[in-house]
Amino acid sequence: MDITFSSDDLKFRDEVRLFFANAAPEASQQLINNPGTYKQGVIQWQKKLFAQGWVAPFWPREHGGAGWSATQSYIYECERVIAQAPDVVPFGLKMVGPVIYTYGNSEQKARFLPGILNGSDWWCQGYSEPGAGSDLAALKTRADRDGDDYVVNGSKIWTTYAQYADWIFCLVRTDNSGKPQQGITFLLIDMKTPGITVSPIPSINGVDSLNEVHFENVRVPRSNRIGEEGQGWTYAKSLLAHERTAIARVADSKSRLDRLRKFASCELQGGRPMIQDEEFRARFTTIEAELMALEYMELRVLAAMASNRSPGAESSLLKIRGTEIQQALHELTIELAGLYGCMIADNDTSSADIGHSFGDQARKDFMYGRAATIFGGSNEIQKNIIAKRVLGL
Amino acid sequence: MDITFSSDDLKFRDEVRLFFANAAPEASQQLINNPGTYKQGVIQWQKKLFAQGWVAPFWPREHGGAGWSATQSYIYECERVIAQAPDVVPFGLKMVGPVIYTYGNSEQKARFLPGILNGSDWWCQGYSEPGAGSDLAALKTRADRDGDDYVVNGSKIWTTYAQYADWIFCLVRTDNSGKPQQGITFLLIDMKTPGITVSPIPSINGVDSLNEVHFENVRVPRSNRIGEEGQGWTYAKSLLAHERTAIARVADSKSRLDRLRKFASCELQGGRPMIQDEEFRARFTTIEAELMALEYMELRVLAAMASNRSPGAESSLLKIRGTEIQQALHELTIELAGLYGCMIADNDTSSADIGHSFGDQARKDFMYGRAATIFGGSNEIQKNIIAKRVLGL
Amino acid sequence: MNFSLTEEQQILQDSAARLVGQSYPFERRQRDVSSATGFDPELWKQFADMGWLAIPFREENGGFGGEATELMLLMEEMGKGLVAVPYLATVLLFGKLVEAGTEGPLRDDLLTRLIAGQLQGSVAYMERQARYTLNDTCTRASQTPTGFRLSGEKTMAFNGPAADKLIVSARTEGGQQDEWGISLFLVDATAPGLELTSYRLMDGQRAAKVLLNDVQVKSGQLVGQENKGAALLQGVINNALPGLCAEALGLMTHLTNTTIEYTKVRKQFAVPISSFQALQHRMVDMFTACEETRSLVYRSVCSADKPDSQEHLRNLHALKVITGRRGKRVGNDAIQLHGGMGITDELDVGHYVKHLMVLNSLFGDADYHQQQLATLSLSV
Amino acid sequence: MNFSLTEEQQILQDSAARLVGQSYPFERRQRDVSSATGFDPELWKQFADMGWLAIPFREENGGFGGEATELMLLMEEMGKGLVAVPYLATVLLFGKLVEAGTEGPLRDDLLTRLIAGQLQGSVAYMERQARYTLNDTCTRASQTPTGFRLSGEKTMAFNGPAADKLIVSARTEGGQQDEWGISLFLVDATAPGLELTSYRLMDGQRAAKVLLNDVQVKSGQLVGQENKGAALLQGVINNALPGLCAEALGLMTHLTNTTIEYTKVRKQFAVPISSFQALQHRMVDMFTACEETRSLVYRSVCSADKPDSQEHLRNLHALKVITGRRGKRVGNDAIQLHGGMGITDELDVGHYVKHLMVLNSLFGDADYHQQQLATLSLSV
Repeated sequence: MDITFSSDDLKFRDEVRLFFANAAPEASQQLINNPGTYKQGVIQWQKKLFAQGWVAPFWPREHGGAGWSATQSYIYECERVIAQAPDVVPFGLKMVGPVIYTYGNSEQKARFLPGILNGSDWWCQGYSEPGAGSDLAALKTRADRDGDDYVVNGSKIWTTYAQYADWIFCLVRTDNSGKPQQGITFLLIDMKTPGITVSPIPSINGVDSLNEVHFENVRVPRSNRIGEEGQGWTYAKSLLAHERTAIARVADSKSRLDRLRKFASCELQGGRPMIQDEEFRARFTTIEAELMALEYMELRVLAAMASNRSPGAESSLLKIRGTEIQQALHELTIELAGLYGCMIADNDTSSADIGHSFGDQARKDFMYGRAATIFGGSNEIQKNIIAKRVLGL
Repeated sequence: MDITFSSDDLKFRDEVRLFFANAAPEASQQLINNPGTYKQGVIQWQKKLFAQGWVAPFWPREHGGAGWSATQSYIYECERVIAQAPDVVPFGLKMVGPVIYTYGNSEQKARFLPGILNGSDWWCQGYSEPGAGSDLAALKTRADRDGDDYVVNGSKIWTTYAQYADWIFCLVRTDNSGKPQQGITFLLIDMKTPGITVSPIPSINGVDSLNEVHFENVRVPRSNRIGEEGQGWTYAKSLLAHERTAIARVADSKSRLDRLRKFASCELQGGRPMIQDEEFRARFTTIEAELMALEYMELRVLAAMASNRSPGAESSLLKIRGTEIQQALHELTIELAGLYGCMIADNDTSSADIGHSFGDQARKDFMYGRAATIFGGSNEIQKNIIAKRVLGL
Repeated sequence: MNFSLTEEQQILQDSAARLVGQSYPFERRQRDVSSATGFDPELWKQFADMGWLAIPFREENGGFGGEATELMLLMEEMGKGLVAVPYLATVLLFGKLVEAGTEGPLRDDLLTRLIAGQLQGSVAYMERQARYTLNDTCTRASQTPTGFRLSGEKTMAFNGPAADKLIVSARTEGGQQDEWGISLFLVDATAPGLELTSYRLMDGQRAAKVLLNDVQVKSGQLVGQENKGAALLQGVINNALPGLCAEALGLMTHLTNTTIEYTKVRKQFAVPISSFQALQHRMVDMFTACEETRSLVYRSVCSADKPDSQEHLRNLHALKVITGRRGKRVGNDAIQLHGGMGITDELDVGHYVKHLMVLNSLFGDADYHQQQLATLSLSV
Repeated sequence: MNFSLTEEQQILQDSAARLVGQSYPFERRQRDVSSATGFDPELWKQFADMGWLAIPFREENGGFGGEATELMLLMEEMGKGLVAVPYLATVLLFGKLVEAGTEGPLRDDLLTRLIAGQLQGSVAYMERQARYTLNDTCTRASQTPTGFRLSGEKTMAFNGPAADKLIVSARTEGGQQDEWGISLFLVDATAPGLELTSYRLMDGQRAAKVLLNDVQVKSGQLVGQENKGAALLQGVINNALPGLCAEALGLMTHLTNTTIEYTKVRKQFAVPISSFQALQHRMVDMFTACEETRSLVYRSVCSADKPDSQEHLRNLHALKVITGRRGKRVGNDAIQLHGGMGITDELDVGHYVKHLMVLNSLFGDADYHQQQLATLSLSV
């Protein structure tokens, strides 16, 4: 039992460091931080990763994956945090990509995988529906066969960055006769198809990232169906575990914890930096210890995945603890900012005008971060899953 | 909205102080602290209260109650904490007494109330049964009519201090045909009746206070039945709210908090008293603030009861928060004692021999205190009650 | 012991509830906060007409002579309705400072206009480096032949953009952290050298950063005694805390009720989600949180007649601790139980939560007040 | 990165699990702890025969050369079975101090007997006023012509009543709180002037208060270097922590599993109580607590090859924090979910909880280690 790095691992680490030193991640990150240049920043960074061959570490080599070991992934993430480099956007690379290379036919692989890897296609996820929420299988969006096409009608909701998307991967209902999980089909839909409208959902952090996507008689060629008709639930489910693992965002939380430490060194109260405030120290170290545990929980899952064991219900555990820790971090950061966590910097006034460096961002993160325990299957649902599948209750 | 004391209230306070100054509560408390002299201490103290006319403040005057206002009860409890005087044992005075004067006939009142008041009869409660727990209505102990008697068979469990009891008040099943809540009858049973055996249940704090009481063909005269046959559930239920209110034990927790402060002034770490330890201070003040809230929650219930409104589901709230605060106090006290909270003082070695003043008692309190959230209807059951009756869920 | 209301108090509560319930739908509130000042002057006039602006002032000053109970009743209802008016800034802070720190015609004039709804005020006391400490003050007031000259920067003056007059704290003596040496000054919003940068807070209300570049004030503009401004300000803030927390309680109560109602109609897995025990228990916790907060609001109101007693100060700290902690949990749970809908801007839930967060960080958050409580309770 | 076991490690784990599962029913454990020493010498002999007493010692000292992983495996199984043996006191503390602090024939003799199961040891370091601080030491060791004379009082020497030999900490120099100046001495249990008061702990194990009245020791009885005993002792304790927490993890795992099984058979309101969602989620929390603790045990084991690194010390503190906090919750929930049965002495639940409480307060509780962690992580 050890996590000792081999000399190859150490060589890899040097390589990663060199890459980050040259790739100027901070430039992309700055674009990403600004809603107006968000998409540009994401794509810019993804293209650099793609050029390096590192855009999809977990994909099998034959599909363009990096073929990294669990240790290499861990090293990459550690270095990424140190370099404050962005993470990739998951919809293409972590969600639909694996579905396509696992269940898609060779034509689909050839058509879709390159665009996912090189960042030329932006994907979004069409699972949730108005009124269905975490009860995914209750979905109602209908796809009726008409010649070689499906005709899709219905709505998807909470679709992150649908406004930027070229493609959406959808679960649609092709049969109503059986159990809710049956009769669901997995379709890839071109967002430019007539009949698709996207309406933004203003959210409580003031940033528009969520949308409702409406389908009105949208024609989707049958060749865009993944696998068998009616088997979409199976394909999607096998991917949910990966999604949940990604949601834990350990590396991101480590990076936030570092920044929080720095903020607290500068934020004063009564002339004393808040890093010396005992209550702050207690809350900080509570999160720190929990995050240290989470990091190893993730490593254990990564090691299992590297041995080709699928992350099962452990991914639910990662999702629960990961999102709880994210929220604790958001909470402590906004509270560290004191009343400045309540301010809004906008077109008229920047943070600098108001005089506080991280309050506005802390507020946005806190508010949007409430979604972490709701989306991807609410944490309550994850607990149900663990109770049933792991504990046999 | 105020809790200002009137001049009568202030006079009453002086009276209470005088009483405590003369009644030597510490002598009774010392007897109570020692399992060997527990019963003696309880009775000694109760007789003093009885002589003063204060043994049953909430009883109606015509049955021997003190007829106090809510303010007077509050004053009494405040002064009791300051004087470190014992509370009365609830089974007779707070539980069966009110059932008897509310639902009993005049013969029963004449026969039982005096002994309850003056402490000559020790009562215990026969509600719970092996396997039933908080699901009280699932009780199986049977009472079959035979001439003028009931013949009782079955077992009661978790019967506190049954070993000392002269009488037990029991819920028994006289009819199996309807809903579980129906067909339950309320009986008063003389513990000396042939066929009753008491077996102690050793508990995790090392003190024997719990018992199982077995009934084998125990003959109980019909005249010992309270009210109607089959209506026992109604009588018992009306009293549960009072029991829960009592379980909150606000005054006792205030007194514990005071003692904890004193312990922490003397307990050192690295030469510094623990009262200066920031983590201790945070935990202490968290409990303190919650207890301050609980105290006013109780006052609000008392004020409602004084206006002859019955404490409804609010009593469940008091029970939940009261017992959680008790446990938090036990936990902080035993943890303040450090490793000394793990030691056992017994016949061979006293606390003084081992060298720590409150560790052994902290352990006993902590371990037995786990029962507070289980007995009297577990806190989970109380939450169900509030969800249903108050929130309409 | 008496937790019931007098007839007059009952009437006040009913009329406040009526305003909120009948003429203040959420859409109106949203429109109000999107205006330049963050509130509707018509509504403010209505407050004046109802006599609510007079509540906390003494009768000899044209006030209602109301005590803590009246304030509590009004503000709890304002919380329930998420009413956007600068009551705290203009009435409870600025107005009460004027009442306590000025006299004669100046006081009469200011309070008369304020109570009539014709004067908006703001108090500029916060500085960037101070966080929640009141004494940490760098802004300087240097003596001039006719008064003082103020220089410095204040970061978050509530209602600053709408204020006709501000009260500014500045140091006339002492070191940066000293309580002694802080003085308060009444400054006209149009005073030369005064520069306001206005911005929004997350709950829609407006605040201003205040730059003071050699702002000249006359000695008559001193509010309270020279050098003793910190104590005066602290007293006025303490006086406002029970009302502030009553407003928070109103918000929490609304969030709890709205969550209960939502779970009864929202279905998942073919049943209302209110039938899930884990969610039921969460809502019981929310309800309990409201009851605990209410108990401490009552407790502080009951001790408000002894404003300088240790007992009252303890009650205030405990109140801020519990309101802060429980408010946070109620807010988080309300969003969580509303699921995706909870994080939309469309529903009122997020807006209640944001106002609650602002109230809970005003004048020190739960952690801050817990340390103050420890200082009172656990001195060696 | 590798979290799997070697074949040898797998064998060790299997044999430990076999002992616990097959020949150590709860009734035997209860009988063992009620004996005078709190354990069964036969079982200790069995540990010796299995080679388990040799695990942490170097091969040149007759040990198994085992690393942190082996210790973790053994101790987790001991936890699962609530095995009552003085492994911590005799092997991990006394034995490891002997190995690190003595040499030559003395070390050979002591370790040979210890590994053979023929020597019981105890370390007397705690003093009444010290709480969890190791350095706070009043017991004095004054120089004599041939060695030292020890005087003072130690409060809680684990396994003291059964020990043949004790290692005692005493101050040869320095002030009461200083790290420098503490020395360790090997003392015979029968040494004149040594007086033991033996008592039980809540988990059934035995400890002793140790009075030292001018106990004479030769200079050859010094363990480690003079004045440097605190660092030596701290190192040995740190070395024991992953194993200690692995034992706690074993206890937590048993408590979680036994609670899950109980709720499946226990019926209320005509259904198994495992069907109640609120209880299901509580058990998920218990399971999560075990997984978090396991992750940090692994983490500390992985860094144990760099015992003095900041990283390893951080890992140890975090491990004690999480094991302490989560262990407490698992224990409380296990009792709560067993209902009335949970507070009886008859069920094993309470006994597991009590041993867990002892382990979690050994060498500093969660609060203590959290403050240590803060010192490492949040220096200004």
